[in-house]
Amino acid sequence: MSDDGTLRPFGAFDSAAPGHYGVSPGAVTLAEIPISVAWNVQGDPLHPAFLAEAKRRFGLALPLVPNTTARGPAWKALWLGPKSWLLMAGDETVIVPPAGFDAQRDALNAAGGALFDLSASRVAFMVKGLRAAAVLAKNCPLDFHPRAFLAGNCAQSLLGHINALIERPDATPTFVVMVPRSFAQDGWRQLCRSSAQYGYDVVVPVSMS
Amino acid sequence: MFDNADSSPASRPPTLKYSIFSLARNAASHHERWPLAWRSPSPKKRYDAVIIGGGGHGLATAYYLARNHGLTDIAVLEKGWLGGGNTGRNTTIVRSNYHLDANARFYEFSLKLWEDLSQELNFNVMYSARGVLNLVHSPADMDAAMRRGNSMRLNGIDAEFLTRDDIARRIPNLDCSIGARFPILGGLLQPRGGTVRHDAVAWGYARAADARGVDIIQQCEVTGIRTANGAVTGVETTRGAIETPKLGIAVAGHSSHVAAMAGLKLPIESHVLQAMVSEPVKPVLDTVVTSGAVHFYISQSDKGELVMGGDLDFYNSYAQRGNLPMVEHVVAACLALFPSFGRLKLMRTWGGIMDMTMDGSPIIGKLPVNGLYMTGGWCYGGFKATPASGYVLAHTIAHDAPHALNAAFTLERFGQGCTLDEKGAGPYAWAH
Amino acid sequence: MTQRFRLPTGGIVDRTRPLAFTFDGVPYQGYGGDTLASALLANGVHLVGRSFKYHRPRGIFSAGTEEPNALVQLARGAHTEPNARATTLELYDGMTASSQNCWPSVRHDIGAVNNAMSRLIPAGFYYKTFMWPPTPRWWLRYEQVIRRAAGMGRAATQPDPDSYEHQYAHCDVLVIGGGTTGLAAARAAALAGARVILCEQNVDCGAAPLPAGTKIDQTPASEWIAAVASELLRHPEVTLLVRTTAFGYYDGSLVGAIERVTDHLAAPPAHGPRERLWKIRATAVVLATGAIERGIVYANNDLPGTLLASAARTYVERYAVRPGDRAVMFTNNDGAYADALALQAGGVDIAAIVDARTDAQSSGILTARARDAGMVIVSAATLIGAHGNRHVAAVDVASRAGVPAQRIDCDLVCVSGGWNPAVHLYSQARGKLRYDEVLASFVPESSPLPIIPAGAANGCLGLSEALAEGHAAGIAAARQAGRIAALLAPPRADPLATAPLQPLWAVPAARKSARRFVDLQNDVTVNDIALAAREGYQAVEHLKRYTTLGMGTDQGKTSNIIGLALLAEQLGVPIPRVGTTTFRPPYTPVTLGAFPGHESGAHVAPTRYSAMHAWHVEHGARFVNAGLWKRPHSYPRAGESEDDAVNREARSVRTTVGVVDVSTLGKIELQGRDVAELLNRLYINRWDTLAIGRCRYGVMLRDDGMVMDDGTTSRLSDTHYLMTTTTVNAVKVMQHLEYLLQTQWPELDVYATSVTEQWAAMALSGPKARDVLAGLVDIELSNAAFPFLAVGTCNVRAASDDPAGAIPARLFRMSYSGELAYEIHVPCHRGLAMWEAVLAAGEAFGIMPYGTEAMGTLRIEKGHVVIGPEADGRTTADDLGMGKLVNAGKWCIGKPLLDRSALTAADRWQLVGLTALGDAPIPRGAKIVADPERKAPNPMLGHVTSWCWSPNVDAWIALALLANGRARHGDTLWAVSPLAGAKVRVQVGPPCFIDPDGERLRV
Amino acid sequence: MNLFSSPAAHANEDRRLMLLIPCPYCGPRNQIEFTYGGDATVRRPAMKECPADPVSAWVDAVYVRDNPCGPHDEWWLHGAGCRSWFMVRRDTRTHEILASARIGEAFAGEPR
Repeated sequence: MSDDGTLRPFGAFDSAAPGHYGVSPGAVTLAEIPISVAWNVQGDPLHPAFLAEAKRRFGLALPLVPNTTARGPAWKALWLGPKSWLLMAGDETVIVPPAGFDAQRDALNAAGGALFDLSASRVAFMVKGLRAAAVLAKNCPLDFHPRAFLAGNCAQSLLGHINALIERPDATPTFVVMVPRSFAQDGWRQLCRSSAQYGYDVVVPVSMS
Repeated sequence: MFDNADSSPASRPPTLKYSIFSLARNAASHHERWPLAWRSPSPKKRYDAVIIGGGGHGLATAYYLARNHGLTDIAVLEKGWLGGGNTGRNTTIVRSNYHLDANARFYEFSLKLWEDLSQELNFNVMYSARGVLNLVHSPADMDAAMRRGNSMRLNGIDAEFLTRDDIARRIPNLDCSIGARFPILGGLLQPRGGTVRHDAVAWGYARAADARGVDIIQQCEVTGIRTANGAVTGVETTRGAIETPKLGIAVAGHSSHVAAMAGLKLPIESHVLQAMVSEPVKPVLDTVVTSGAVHFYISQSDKGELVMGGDLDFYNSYAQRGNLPMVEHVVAACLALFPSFGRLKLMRTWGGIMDMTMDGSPIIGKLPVNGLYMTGGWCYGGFKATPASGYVLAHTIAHDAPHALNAAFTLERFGQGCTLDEKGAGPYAWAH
Repeated sequence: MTQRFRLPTGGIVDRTRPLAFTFDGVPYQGYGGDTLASALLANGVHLVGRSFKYHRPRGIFSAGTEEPNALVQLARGAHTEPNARATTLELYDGMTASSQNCWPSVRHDIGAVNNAMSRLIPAGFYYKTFMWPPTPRWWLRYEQVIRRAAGMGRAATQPDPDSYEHQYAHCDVLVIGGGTTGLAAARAAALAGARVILCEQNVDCGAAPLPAGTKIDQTPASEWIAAVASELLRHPEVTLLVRTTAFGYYDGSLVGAIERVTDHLAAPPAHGPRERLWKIRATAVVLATGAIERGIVYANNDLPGTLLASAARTYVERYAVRPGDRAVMFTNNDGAYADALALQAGGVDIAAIVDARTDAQSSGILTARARDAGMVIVSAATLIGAHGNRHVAAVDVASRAGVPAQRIDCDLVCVSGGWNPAVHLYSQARGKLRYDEVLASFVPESSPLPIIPAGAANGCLGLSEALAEGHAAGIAAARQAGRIAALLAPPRADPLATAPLQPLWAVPAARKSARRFVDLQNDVTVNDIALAAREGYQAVEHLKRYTTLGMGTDQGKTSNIIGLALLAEQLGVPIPRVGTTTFRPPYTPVTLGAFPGHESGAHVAPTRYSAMHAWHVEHGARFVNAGLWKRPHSYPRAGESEDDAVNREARSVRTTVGVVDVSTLGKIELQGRDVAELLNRLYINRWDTLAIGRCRYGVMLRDDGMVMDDGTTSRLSDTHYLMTTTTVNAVKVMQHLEYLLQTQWPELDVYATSVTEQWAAMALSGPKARDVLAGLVDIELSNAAFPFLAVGTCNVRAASDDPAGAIPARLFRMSYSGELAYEIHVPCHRGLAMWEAVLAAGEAFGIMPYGTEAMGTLRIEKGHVVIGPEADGRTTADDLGMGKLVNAGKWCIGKPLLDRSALTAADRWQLVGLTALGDAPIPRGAKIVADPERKAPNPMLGHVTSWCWSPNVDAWIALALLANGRARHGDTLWAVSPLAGAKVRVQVGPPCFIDPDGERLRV
Repeated sequence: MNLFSSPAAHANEDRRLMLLIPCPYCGPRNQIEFTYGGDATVRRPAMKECPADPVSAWVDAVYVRDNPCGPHDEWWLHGAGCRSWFMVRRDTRTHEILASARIGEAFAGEPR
């Protein structure tokens, strides 16, 4: 039920304030990334009707290769599971009134699929810089080697004890880490602690689009 | 509750009584005159009863068959070496702080046997009644602990409730601050709970059983169970076939495996449970401390090592090896409770195979084949049960009927719906 | 104090960087590059501690991780570390260390009386005594004494101030060990294009000594090592880790390694961890861990001044320290000759080389070199005993023929009994070991896993052969990962002709009372092993456990094999028949703090916060853990007790209105054509009759028929439902659903997702709830328009200054408190706005927030069960008085097993209400009995599950499970708590104390 | 048609890697991402079917286990990943994972 594109603060606390932390100079940049719309589309890719409906609705073909993403003019789709995707408004100006959601949901239900609004469910953090991969690898078992985690890939795993959805938007050493909102403070704490030895800068929320 | 056999005069002591005097005498002869603690006979063709499993439970069963029921034509068959299974792999804790009547009474009987066992066996098993403390971390924990403690007291078992201040005084290096992630609100103490030297239990029972004429046969693996028209007739082993009308299975960890030789399926899964010790340090912990909230238990051995354990590795396993994540979990729990242990070092880790039943309570008694009996399904709780388990299984074998204390631990309870689910965790082996 | 034994030149020590340190309070000086052990030896200090059992003086024995003796207490206060190995501790300026296990001092130790009594306390003596007087109390007393005597160092008493971290790493090839073999392997693998990690436990690669003048690829070995190391350091796909010990090989080819990041620094940098735990996932592992030298056992072989031969030489060559002035070498192999030459070059006078082999047997090049260097070689002889008080002063040497012993004065004995390949990780990787007669040691045979042993770790002691093995292993490992090596010649070194070793484990003692130590740390002697065998402790594990052989912090690295050999001798069987003990992780002890890493202390588990958490904090809430969540327990006002606050909050809900944060409830959305069918199968009650815009309470069972969870489910559209679960079961229920949908009922058209994180939720309850809400929402709330159990969406007016404007909400008319109540769900990021809007609108009606405790009081008054206290995993729906809900017309999970005899018995414990007769509170965790005075065992009829003071009933009330309880309404029984010494008479009644007909929630 | 890569691929490439669990969708992942689901050979009586003795049929399904010492077919949930339940064949003596398979598919090398 995304009614607005404003930033959803995950509960500000000291080290989330913009500034430099840890040893100098900063080799890592951390920031929160506002999520405006995040919808969970589910359906069986073996049913063409569902795929077609999704394409009509969101202007992109849902990625069928595990742990990959796809971009359309307005939306980006992240593979979450064999029958599940996360659709995010790649552009914050997209305003989708509640009624809009219901209509989309009904249409997808009619096509044998499902649509759930998870816009407020996750908080996203950007981890950028030469040490970004090392920072994530301290508490996440995924392989962040550029040959293993390609630009445009996404993966769900753990950051310490908490679930994390990690995306690598482009070829630069930048990762987007999405954690459940109620765990956001713990996720942020881990990123800060892991970055401290390299030094890190917290910058005001930025958009990844 | 005791067999009437107990009222008979003290039984024949083992050859060469152990004492400070015999120790002194032998010192003079450079300890070159000590006899074997037990013989290593070759198996006979037939025994009145055969026990599979030379761990604490099997050896205790043989001992009590001889001591309480006058059966001495008995063999204990061990595929490896005595006490090589969970007897030598556990965290040595003994306690009877149970909530359900059947469990509470059984484990309390066991604790009573522990109290006299060193003298009974003339082998110091080092029963150390240093107290077992269950920490309480939340109001809900508090209710459950009080409920359990009250059940214990009404069942005649010692239990005390300690406040946070009592605990802070008693165990200074425990983090009793209110700011802790799982703050300690109090604890349920069983003063008579404690630890026992695990290897000594196997050795002590072996020596005492041997002294009463029991044949203890190591390196003898059972490969088959012989039955004829619904009754046991004997076993096949790597050292030949052995006839017997009564066969006891005491192989916790491998119960399913052995029961399958008699065509039986059990409500049991085998899982690996890890234990670990730190380097030895001077005394820092005088009580056994356990915490349900973080699934952790710890005590300090007489040698000075901190002995720790936690949860299962959560997948069926017969491999006596654990994995790193559970070690991390156990140590994390340890340091959350004892922040000052952070600079100590982990010295050794190992795994044991648990018989996990579907309700967390053991199976002791007759199996649906005449002359076949088992003690198993011990989940985490087998070591502390050793004396009582042997005692009641011996009774069950001798009388072909259960003792009052194991009447509830039947195989049939699952079908009848009278499971003994102490934790209420449900029919999931790894949940108990 | 000057460094009397420091050599003027050579070694890796930096003489321009003097470091001050103290040992046992005495100030000393060492150099950069020293270990504590080398610095102590440089100052002539050998005596560093007392042995575990007999408190015998012990000195530095080795130069590495195998050290059994030189364990010290490091630093002070919160930073103190017991059992630190002096032989691997890098010296830093200001280091303070002290000896352990002695009092008052290491030179004069009271505990040494044990040594005098040693005849009385052989292996396992404690199993044979301390049994009188025959009561457990007495053993406790003996134990106190034993415990104080045992143990080694002392633990800190304050929390560890340092931090630790983890690092996951992935590679094609992991090379463990940075000696010449490991370097060759890493280089070969890297050149094949593999991602390589090399971990070396020392501060630099190639630390192990090589014969003087050794060349690799025509360049001096040291230069070759440096060149390859820096080549690897520069390689983008190679990670070279020093000060990093691989300690365990775990399932999934996961290797655990510990990196010591700051321990060698006097002033560690801020923000850095003390240690880093590496979790390395490698496609293939090359095991180049080298070999560990072992000694030979003889009388008084534990005197300070006794070192492993290779260690003595390491101190000379690597640290430029003379471990003594006059040395006797005792060997059964060629290695000691190279060591002797090195010692001599370092200015140590070699009094004699005692070789157990005959001249014919010791015909290697090194022997010749020693002879050329003018050394006295006594062959076919053994060292039968050492003499000295706290330090070796002389040794007796006898040729085997039994001619009278010859006494040789010396202050240093260097022993070499052969080499044990470091196969620990190989064995952990399920690798089989084979006894090698030539090496007289266990060597790798085969492993089902991708682990390739090379060099000394593989029993290959010659440099040229080891280099070739390492090179080949590197290529083979890279190939495992699909990397094909270009043709590349292996590094070459000139082979060295050596003569084979002559196995010798222990030299027979002249006197029976002679003390010959196998395990130096645990004081296990040859006689102890004989005793164990004599008494029947003949399995290797029995031997270990009975004598404690190899159970020390060194894990028997230098002693195990000797113990095995002596046991085999006793039993008269070949060594392989005795077998070896299992090697368990860790290879060397690992700091506990490293295992939790960032998840230590308060972060041992993550904490979940609701969107309104900040508000709760500001308004003085007391919190309680609910699963991982922090929930407000109550909101005590200034000077108000928690109990008073709870009563106030509970009363306000019944009289006016209150609001509670219920965001933690599990929420699962379901969509699809078959949702109703799914719900029918999950819940005991019926769902195909639920209309759009309505909700319903449901109970789900486990497979065994016991109550698993409860909650409400709402129908939001034709195909869209919202299910709620209890806070603690949210994850469990979601998994349960996914399991059933994916594995059992794939035919159902249902999609599910957890939306717990999406919605902030609050319950507004009390007679004034409608009035409060009416002013906030844009829909009609009359009973007609929005009756009990109605569900709808609406917009809530937010604070006028809220830029985001109106708050879209889901509105539910359901009640847990038993009052007129609404549940409001809004997107999580608007939760706080919603909460504040409701409180603002409620102000006029005296609204107040209430916590979980008041919520508990309210639900107890209504007899609503909770998963945990009432539904404790042993109760059926019927036990809880919800038998009627079980729909006869349909199947559901758990229903079939409800027909088991014991679940329908008359004496089931059933839910009842209890009211205390009198003012005494019902005690916590009370049990219910008929006669509180009856002696134990006192039969229990049931127990109290939840209880409270009810400000609305004005009495202590409780819910309880009572045997045949429904038939006992009206009875009076006792609620007793022996723990609290309390007993209260209670009257049994139905489990509902307020508004049994539920009129209030329909007003 | 199968839109995804074959599970057989995972089974082979991770033969040796034991508790590096091969999710049939995400490929080999660390054990900590997964949740164990127990014996996958247990057959729960179909909902509609009413066996002669439903109680004993369910008692067998809920309580009784083969508990083999050797290859064991079991359920795992990639809970921290794609939330798929799938089957793994694992040797309980060594923890070695022999194969993994999606629901409705046979283990690698076996006929459907």
